[in-house]
Amino acid sequence: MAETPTRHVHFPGMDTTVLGADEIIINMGPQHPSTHGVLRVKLHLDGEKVIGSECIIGYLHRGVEKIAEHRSYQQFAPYVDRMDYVAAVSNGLGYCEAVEKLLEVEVPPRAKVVRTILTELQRIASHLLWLGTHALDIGALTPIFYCFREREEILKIFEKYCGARLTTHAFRIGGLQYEVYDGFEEDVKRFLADFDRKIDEYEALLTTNRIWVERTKGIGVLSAQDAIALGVTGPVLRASGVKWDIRKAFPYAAYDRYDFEIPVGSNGDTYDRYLVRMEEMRQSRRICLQAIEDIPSGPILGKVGKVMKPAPGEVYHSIEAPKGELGYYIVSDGTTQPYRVRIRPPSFINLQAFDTMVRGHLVADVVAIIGTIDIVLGEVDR
Amino acid sequence: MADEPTSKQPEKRPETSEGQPPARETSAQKPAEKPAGEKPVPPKKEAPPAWPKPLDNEMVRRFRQRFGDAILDALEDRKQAILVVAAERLREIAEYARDEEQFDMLTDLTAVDWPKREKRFDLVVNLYSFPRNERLRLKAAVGEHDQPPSLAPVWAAANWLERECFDMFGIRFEGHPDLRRILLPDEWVGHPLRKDYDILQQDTAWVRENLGIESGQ
Amino acid sequence: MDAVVEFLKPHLLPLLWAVVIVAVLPLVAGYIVLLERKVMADIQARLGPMRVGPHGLLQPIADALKLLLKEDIIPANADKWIFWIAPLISVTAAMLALSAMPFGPVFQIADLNVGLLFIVAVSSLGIFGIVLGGWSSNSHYALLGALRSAAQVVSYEVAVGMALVSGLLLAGTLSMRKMVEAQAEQGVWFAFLVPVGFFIYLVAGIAELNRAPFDLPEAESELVAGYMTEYSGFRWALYFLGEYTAMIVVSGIGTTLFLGGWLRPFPNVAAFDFLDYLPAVLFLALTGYCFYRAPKQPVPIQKAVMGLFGVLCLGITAALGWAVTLPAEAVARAGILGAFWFLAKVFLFLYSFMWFRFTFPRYRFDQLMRLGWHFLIPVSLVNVMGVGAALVLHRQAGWPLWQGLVLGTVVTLAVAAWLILVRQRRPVAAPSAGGEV
Amino acid sequence: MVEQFTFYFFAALAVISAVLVVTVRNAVYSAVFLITTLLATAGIFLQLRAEFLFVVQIILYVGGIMVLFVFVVMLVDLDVALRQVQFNRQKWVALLVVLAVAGQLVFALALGSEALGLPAAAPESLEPNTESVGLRLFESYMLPFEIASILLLVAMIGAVLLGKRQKPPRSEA
Amino acid sequence: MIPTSHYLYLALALFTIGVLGVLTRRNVIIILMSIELILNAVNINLVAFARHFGSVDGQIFAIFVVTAAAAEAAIGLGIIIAFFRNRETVLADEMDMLKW
Repeated sequence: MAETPTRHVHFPGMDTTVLGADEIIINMGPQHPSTHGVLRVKLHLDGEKVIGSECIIGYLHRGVEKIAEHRSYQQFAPYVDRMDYVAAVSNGLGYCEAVEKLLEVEVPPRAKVVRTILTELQRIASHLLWLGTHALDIGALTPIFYCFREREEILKIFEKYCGARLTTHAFRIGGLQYEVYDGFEEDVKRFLADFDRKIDEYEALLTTNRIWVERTKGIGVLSAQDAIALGVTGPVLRASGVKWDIRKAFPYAAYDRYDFEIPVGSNGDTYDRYLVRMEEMRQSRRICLQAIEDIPSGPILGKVGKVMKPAPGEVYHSIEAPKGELGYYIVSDGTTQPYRVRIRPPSFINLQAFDTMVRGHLVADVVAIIGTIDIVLGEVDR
Repeated sequence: MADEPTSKQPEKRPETSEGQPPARETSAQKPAEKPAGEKPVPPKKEAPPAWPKPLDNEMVRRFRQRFGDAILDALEDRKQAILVVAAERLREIAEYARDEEQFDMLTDLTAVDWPKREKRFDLVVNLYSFPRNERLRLKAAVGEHDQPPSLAPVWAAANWLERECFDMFGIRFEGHPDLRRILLPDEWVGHPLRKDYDILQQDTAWVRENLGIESGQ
Repeated sequence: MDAVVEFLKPHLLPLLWAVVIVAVLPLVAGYIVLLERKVMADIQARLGPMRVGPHGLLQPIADALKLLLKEDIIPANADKWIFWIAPLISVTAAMLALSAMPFGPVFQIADLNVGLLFIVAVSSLGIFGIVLGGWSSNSHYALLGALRSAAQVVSYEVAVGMALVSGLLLAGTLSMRKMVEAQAEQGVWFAFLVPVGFFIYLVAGIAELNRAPFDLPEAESELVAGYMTEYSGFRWALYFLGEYTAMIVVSGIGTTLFLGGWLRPFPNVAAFDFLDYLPAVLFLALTGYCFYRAPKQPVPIQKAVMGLFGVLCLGITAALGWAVTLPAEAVARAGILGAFWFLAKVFLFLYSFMWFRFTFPRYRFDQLMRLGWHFLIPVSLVNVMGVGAALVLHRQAGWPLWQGLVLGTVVTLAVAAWLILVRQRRPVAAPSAGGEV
Repeated sequence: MVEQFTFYFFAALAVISAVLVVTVRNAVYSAVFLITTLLATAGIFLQLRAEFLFVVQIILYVGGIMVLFVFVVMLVDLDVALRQVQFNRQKWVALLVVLAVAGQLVFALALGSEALGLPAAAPESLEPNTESVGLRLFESYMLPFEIASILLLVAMIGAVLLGKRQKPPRSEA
Repeated sequence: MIPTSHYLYLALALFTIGVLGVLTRRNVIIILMSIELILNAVNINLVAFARHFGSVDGQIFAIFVVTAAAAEAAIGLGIIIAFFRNRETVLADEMDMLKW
């Protein structure tokens, strides 16, 4: 009969009719301890089951792309550090390389190797932060402190190198800003020497832990097909079984010199993403170990003028940031200021897969899934 | 057959006002360093390798053969392939690129504003092919009131990217399932990444309204 | 008037104990919080509170002061009366449960002959505090937390009850005091006779306490703070007090029924009599440490506080030492040493609660329910049947008790293993990921 | 003296909160007052030296049944329900009838209590504690006990079935 | 000592209030609660008589009454939930259809 109470709820892209009495809408964030910043998620719940979601973003929007049009190429470089602020070095690398490509300058090998080392350390730091917070979201209170202990070592290396810990602005267009400090190699080697054991420590707490496995296996499954359609990149894509890493596909910096594996998952669930990132840390360590043994000597800055006026044209360059493909699309009009800088933020695009991943799961899985995508809102919102 | 489109190419280029020096617009805030002239920049730097080179390879030929006039131009810039296509047929071309040419991932979708042109926006679509390990950029000129077809049915990834594009440039995509602002609040006025959107004006307006004083900027 | 005096006379000592408990409990709870933070810090490779007092020893007092002075906020749309009364229900229920808890042969307010049932019954009232608090806050987070909590506590109560029954069958009484006496007679703690029952009690007890890894009602990453999301200041502190008191209650039940209550290890073996001196020696060492560290504290007031703690420890040492010198049948000796052992065992429980909390991730709600209903309850049922069968065999057929119990335990473990295997073979509940998109 | 005080205190508490149960507007308040009544009754059981029943009353009634009630009240809680009329149309008739019945019962009690010897104080000596209840329960009342357990089982299955949601939302209702 | 009749008067009062609740309230949940009140009154009687006659049987009956109350509450609340899901009401006089 007509009395069945129904309500129409609007989801992005679909209209669903649900029984009114069963549905509640819950608003997670923007002030919520596990939305990793100011993400706001509107969840449509049936009991505790998620039947739809909508991410509301933009709370951290600063108009980075607009700012770029009003700054010279060099001036804009520090701004990119503020996007993915837990992986500032990677942001800087992407931007510098994109501008170098636009300028068509060659970076000296020494600079390339140092860049590689720092970027890989940054990847480790970013993954450590991810691991700590992700585990915390799932209720393991301890790993975050272990992770921060190691991350601190990396940040100290950054601090010694360029004076900044978080928003480092470590590179300069054309090469490096600073020569490495005395003892850089030793510091990095010391860190890498027992980092392997430290990863074992984290894994001992989590990998075979029954509760961890139950909480992550089969949660937030993203098939390879969906992942590609949604443009997902980085560890999330690899955990779905697509063996694709820009460091191998379009080698940049000095990655073509080193041996490393691309870890791939098979189920595309939260557990696989966890395993992929853990393995990535080991591979990063491997890259660093190879690189630190053999830093070529020579200049650290290529031939770039004080005033950069790239020839008119456009370039797209992307790197494998810790979160995925970080791309810069820069249009030059021949002046010292970019005509347009478009940043392809991996977090933003990966976050779009959230809705696909979360449907049918429980509220408790929502935080696991937000955590597993590894977003940084500074980058999502720019 | 394959030659025909190639021969057309030079004629087409000027029409689309392809984008580099000639069409360089000046936004209000930076009058100082715009050369503004027709082609003053390339000669200044001693003969830069005039980058947008015409591109002609197997793939471009296949595209031309399939879509004929809709492929307005094929270029290469910094060794990156660019296809300039007609906006109306963008979705068809995208579908073809995905299904036949194996460009299975939409990497990025954005726009560039050229206010002086007849069709002020360049829609820029970056594609990537896993099997071929190749990138391809599709560009389509879109007028201010044009409604280019949405790519969301082709790649799910286009959903948010097009919303962002709408948010920042005000380009309305036809057939998009949920075209709303994404980064800015719904009640925002204007589209910030347009060249005529002045940040100072925005700022002073906000300060006047919310703080009741004149902004010092 | 005379009647009142007459009535009070036999109740004077219990009344005194009650006053002691009510007065001291908040302080004890505060220091358990400090202990928890220190244990957490130790597990997490850091120091924990170090600022207020030497090694943060005054932190609980500072926290209490801060919470007392905070504004008492009641949300505008909250149901004022219930919001106001809910934390009180929590605390009252937990404290009431302590009234039948034997902190030693002497230190017990009342030895009811339904003691254990009374404690379980009264502490089960505590969930009204949670449920009503969550409802009255008028917030989704709080309501969801409260509903989760209610469901969780009600379902784990069954497992707790069954685990307790397995111990009760051996003790043959509901009186807390007689349970300990039964263990003294048997010469062995019931934890060793019914290990499965003890284990289930431990797990289900943690679940009943809403503590990690079962702390879903207040899972901070999902439901902010669950039912106490809208609470702050003193009312929040009352919830906390209730929670920590409930921890003591659960530990106390476990200690009494499974770990021999106030009995020292090997109570009937004369060779272990030296253990009677252990408490005094332990506290002497603590005293020494305090006095040794006191001059090294940076600030005069910290020196004083550290010294004060030293004196406190010295006092306890003196009491324990004096107790040991008394003749074996003296009430004070049994009372003081018994209280030490009881509290030591309670702290063992508390430590293990903390240890679990900082080691395990959190269960998801359906997994928690599945664990309770599909694993703990069946296993505990089988366990109770095993213990019952062992007792029948013992009484009717003259089997030695331990043989029957070992057999029962083996059967129970086999059932548990079978349940685990069945659960593993079933696909992990992956609720149709994204199927409807 | 103490005995009297306990009884009258709990009796008054029970009656007052019982009145509130049926008069209060909000179902959650009703539940809270019902809990109070039940606890007061438990106190009276204790005063009657029925310790086991006292505990049963708290565990089962308060800790079990009432939790269920509160749970359902919260699930079903409708702001709409609060604003609706709480009493039905026959309330005055009902009140009259109930008062009449109550009057009759009081009358009967007052008349009959003498004959039954009810005013006499109950014997002090009854020592019914858990053991005697348990023994009696499992000896003389074994069959009713088993029947009761089956009743509970049936109730449990019934409740599960009722609480289960029918998958397809029925179009014709 | 308290005469047994006082317990009976108390039980009578609770019973009367319970009946009143059943007859006058519209909210089914409160009606169920009133029924619990009635059962409770019965229990008081049973226990009082148990004491009066110095036998445990009354208490045993009270236990059975509690059992029955538990069963009744489970089923009753189950019905209310099911009904509420379909009708979004808990008012007794709106439950006037013999099917749903």
